Amino acid sequence: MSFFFEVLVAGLLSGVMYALVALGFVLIFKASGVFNFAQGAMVFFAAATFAGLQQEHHLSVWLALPLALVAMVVLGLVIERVVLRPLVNQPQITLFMATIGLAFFIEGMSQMFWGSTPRGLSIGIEDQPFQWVSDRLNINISQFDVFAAFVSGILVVLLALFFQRTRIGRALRAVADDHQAALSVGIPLQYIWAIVWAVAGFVALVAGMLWGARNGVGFSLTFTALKALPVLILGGFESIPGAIVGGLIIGASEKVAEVYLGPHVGGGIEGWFAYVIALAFLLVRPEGLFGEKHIDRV
Amino acid sequence: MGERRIGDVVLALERISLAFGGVKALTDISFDVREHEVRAIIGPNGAGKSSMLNVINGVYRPQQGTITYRGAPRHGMDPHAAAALGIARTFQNIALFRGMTVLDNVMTGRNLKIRTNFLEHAIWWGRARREELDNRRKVEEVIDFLEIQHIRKTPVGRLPYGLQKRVELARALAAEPELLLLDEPMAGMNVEEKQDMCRFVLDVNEQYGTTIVLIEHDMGVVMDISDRVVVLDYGRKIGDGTPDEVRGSQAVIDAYLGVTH
Amino acid sequence: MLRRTKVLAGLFGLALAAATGAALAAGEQFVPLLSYRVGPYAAGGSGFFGGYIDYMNYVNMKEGGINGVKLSWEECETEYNNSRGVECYERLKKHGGGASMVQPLSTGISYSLIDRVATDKIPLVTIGYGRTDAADGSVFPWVFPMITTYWSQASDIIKYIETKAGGADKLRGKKIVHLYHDSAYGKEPIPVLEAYAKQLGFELTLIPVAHPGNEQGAQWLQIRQIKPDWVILWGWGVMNPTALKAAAKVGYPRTQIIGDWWAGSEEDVIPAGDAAKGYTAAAFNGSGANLPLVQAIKKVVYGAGKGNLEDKSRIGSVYHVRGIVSGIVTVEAIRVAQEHFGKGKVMTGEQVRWGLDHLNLTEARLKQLDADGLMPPTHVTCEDHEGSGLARFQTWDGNEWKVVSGWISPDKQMLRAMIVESANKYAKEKGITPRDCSKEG
Amino acid sequence: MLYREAGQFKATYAADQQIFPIRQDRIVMIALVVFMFAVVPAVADQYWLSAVLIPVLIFALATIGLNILTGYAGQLSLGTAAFMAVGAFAAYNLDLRVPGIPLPVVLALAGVFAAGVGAVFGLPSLRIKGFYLAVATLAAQFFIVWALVKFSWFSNDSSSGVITAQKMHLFGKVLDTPAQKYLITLAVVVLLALAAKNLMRSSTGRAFMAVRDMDVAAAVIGIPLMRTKLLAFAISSFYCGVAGALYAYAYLGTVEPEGFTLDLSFRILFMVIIGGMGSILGSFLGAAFIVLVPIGLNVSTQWLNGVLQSMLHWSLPGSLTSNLELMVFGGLIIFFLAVEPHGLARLWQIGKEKLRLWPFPH
Repeated sequence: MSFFFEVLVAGLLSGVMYALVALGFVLIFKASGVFNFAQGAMVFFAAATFAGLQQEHHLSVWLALPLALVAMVVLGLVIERVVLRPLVNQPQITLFMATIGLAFFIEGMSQMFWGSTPRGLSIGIEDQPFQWVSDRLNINISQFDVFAAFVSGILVVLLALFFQRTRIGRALRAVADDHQAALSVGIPLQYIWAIVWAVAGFVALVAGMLWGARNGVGFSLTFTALKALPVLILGGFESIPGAIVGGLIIGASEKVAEVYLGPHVGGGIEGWFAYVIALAFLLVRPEGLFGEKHIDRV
Repeated sequence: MGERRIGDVVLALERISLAFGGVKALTDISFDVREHEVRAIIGPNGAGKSSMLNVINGVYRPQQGTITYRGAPRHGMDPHAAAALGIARTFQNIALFRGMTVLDNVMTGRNLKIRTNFLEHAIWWGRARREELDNRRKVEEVIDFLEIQHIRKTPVGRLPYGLQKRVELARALAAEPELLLLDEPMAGMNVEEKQDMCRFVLDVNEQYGTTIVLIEHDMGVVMDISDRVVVLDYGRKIGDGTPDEVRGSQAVIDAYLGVTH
Repeated sequence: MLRRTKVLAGLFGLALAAATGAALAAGEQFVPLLSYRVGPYAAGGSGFFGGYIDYMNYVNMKEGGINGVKLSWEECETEYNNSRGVECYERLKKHGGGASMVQPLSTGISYSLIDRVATDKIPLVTIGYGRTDAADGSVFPWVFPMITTYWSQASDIIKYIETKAGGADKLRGKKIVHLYHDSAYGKEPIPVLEAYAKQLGFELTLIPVAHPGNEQGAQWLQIRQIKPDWVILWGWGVMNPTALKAAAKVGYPRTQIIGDWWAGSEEDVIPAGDAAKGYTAAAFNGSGANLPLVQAIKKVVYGAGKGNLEDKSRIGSVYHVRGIVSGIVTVEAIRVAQEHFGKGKVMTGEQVRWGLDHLNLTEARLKQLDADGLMPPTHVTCEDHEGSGLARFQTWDGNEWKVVSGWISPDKQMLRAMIVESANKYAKEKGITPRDCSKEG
Repeated sequence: MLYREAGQFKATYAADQQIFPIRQDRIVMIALVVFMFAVVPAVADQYWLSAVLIPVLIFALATIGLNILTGYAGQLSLGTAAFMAVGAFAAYNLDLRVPGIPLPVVLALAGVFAAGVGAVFGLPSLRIKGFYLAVATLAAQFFIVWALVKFSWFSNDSSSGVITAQKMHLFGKVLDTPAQKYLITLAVVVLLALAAKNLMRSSTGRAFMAVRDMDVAAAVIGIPLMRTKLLAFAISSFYCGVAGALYAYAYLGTVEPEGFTLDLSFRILFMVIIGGMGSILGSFLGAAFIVLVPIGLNVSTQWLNGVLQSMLHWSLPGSLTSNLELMVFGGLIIFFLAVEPHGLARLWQIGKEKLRLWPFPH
């Protein structure tokens, strides 16, 4: 029983890591209806910049972090200006494909600036179990995972406050609801989009640092996007709480399935199992966990 | 003008109720439609007129009530079955296929008449080709009838509103329906366009004997062309009868003048 | 509908002609490089092809080529993608008077080239990867899975574990987990490991990790449950550091994890930080900037500003040396061919194949090349295109790889039987009549 | 003045319903097909045949497949590569396990298998739309590749899981030269492209487009949504399956399940978008663009390096050029989508309109 519990907890905690990446997708989709496949590449670029500044240019954390943040914000602004604005009013699929092109661009840029060799990244928290928990309960809970969960929690609260309390946040919600209406009451759409892309850059940096500290900083960080996609279907493309809850569900069920179901079918099912859960869920609720139901009016 | 004889009841709705979540759209509505007649549904905005049409051809499924079409009672329909039974319709907000030309849009109306399968279509020879050309001939008749020959190859998205409405009617007619549901066919048109549309509706009714159920706001039009009128208000039926009867009904006058209940 | 294609094709054709024209002078020995320097595997690709180019430069600069014949090469970016790899191969195979041999450093691409190289008469060399049963040179005359194959490696790993356990008989009743990348690559050693499990009586558990392997919580929890004595880590890319990190997370000792040689480079351990300390991996090549040949290359090539690695700290890294090994094999095969067909001449692909078929890199020869300890002695014959099978083991101490064993030889008898069986099955499927090696000169 | 349809009156509906109603188009098309069949194999060298034309044709076929689903029927899918894998592995097993089965039957059945699998994975489309559906098709992408790796029966218990395509036989003749492989590929692709064109101008195609443009209205005029969507998935997967089989047999020779990655699915989606959604012609243009542009970039950087080398005795480092190529490719895609979101097929249309007016500006 305690093993099951351990699997469950590990699953929930890795789910948090998925949710972190999913958050970036949600932000952009909510504000501009763009399914930004380049989010994974942004996570890679963010982490590579942070680690590169530290290791290549020997900057301290307190200098590297703000610089990386500035880089991400600038990147976000540039994307909005150069990629999104010329494509405004195009069908969603065109925008989606543009973001894949963008992903290629960022990947190439990242490896050009920071090289292709993966780096280690330490943020001062060891990825090791809490000793006293494992001694007493024989359950391993990683300090790092708990820290990551804590950071994600803070991030969600911050984003929620940002959306609920600030003027920009309210404008953003209005934009999310209806672009035309928002425009007509004088909300500057492009200004809002620029802010959202900058915030998404910030979220990518947080995700990149945590994932980078966990697995190393390298091209593989772009694959985190694939972990985030089932979370998105489950939670709904437009819901921040959905991303978190979806992440927890996907993380936990994926781990439980791999441990208990995997051995019976040959294992390695994690790659697709999350998608199948999400799919099964969608068949019951096509708009996702927290997504809004759209009624076709004729 | 040909002679049209109003026949027996083809469609009967009994005690239909429909709700979305907690919101009641239709409450306990019954009425019938006779063969070859022009039946109008009128009422203020939000009265539930479009919902009524959606119930008839199965886009919405009522929580209560039965629909009897040609003697066969059923609880709700599904849109495809309704189409197969010869019910065609147009929509309040034009529901054309915007990526296609006028011709292709109207050709989709013939879909139910297709007997060849996709493999034959891929080869485009023999039966499939003959059938396609036969359908094209039928469609051209409808196009001639509605006087839209000149825009045949134009993508519908580029057409003005009035013409789009006409194309939608053409698509419905291409199916050679027995019952035609028209949801505000003249909304947003100028007087001239309205006159044209009235003429088309009456011609359809007379030439093909098609039974027509029509939602319309313009009372003048309704009184001129319909045989009988149902009046809805807040999802309830408040009147039913010939145009003259309805015009005289106090309930109807109140509803239109906004008297509180 | 293809008119535009033709216009484009014409334009590219022009560009291609220009590129060819600007290429190489005659009388050089051409080596096409199907390299990859972008994408997930860029780290390995840039190190490997860097080493390959560095060695060829070294031979050109130090000796003026092979008996006076300079080496020339051209790179083509494959992105580790089969389709791109085939295009690169087809584009480069006739450049510079014809390709000497091709080494794509990608199992997928090498598979796609097996038929093509046979038609084009260009040898395909795959060191430490590629099709294992191609070691049977009678069925695969043009393919050289040289030095060591996946099956040899599996055997070597078990042999190493035997020595650590204190003898083959000590493995009875022990538990070994094969944690592998869930792909053709990771599945390849399973038959060998299963044969050993039966023979030696240990309990083998197979645990696959879905690509890319950046999440292994479930697998390591299973391992924690099983409490194996050893874990064989058959990983690729990000899967390796993630495994080491995850092992640390569940408290599994890294000293009991044995990686294969694609899990044994700096790129596999550095991202894992301290979690990688004590981890041991197989290797078919040495590493370290202090190796004599690496020193020589550093002086001659990098001293002249012609080094290929942009990041100088990677000189002498595992991938870089692996590239140097590929360079040695290329150069020595051409040298052997020249001795047979005429010194100072440019060799054709067919002649280079003869050279490969008769390549014998003895201990002494390696010493002459300053390459002792850099790769195991290798003797290729017509039947045996592997030529060695040796591997040794190295432990990561947090800064560099420390060699912890001598060259270990696989169970050649067992493997040979499996190779011949598999190759014969292939020959039957494809309708190939194996060549008679006793008649080859 | 050459490109005018003035004076070409259509007296019958049959004439009006032709694939190419304008005479000049017909002539050019027929000439092009004859050229591709008769002249190209004679003049093109092995590189052009086996490294450029064959893959362009095969990718064009897969693109037609995805275009039928996405461009015509409006269902977004990211599982194209997996359906190609089904085709490739089905062909291999048919050839292996059914002795003496003729090549055309192998190809057709490979397509049919893929169609079956595609229809199963198309089931969610009955309830799910848009990006939710796209992400759901990733389940197909990952599951199929996993299953092909996991169950070694599919690869005839090969220890590596890689399959080697058998030799192609047609009427007792072995097809193994690049020209022969090119011709068989061309024949299959031309035939299937024609069939796709026919399908899309018939009621099947109109039903697809109706479902794409407005599914409620389509249902109301009697188009069965479920049947139509599943048919779209099946036909689309059929094309992808045949393309996959050709990919293994006429192009690569050996394939591994991991060769059919998400990346390949994306690339084919690029071909659809760049070529033009809902256009068969665009499928060819898109495939050519996505295959040729990286080659062109690679060739031009090599050329640039050659020039730099001979003039300055210095060249760009390998990683720089590789990364630059990738960046330029990504940038080109964005640029292209911004400039002509309707794809190459639309550019072609515009070109024709211009040509029709030529030499007058309006």
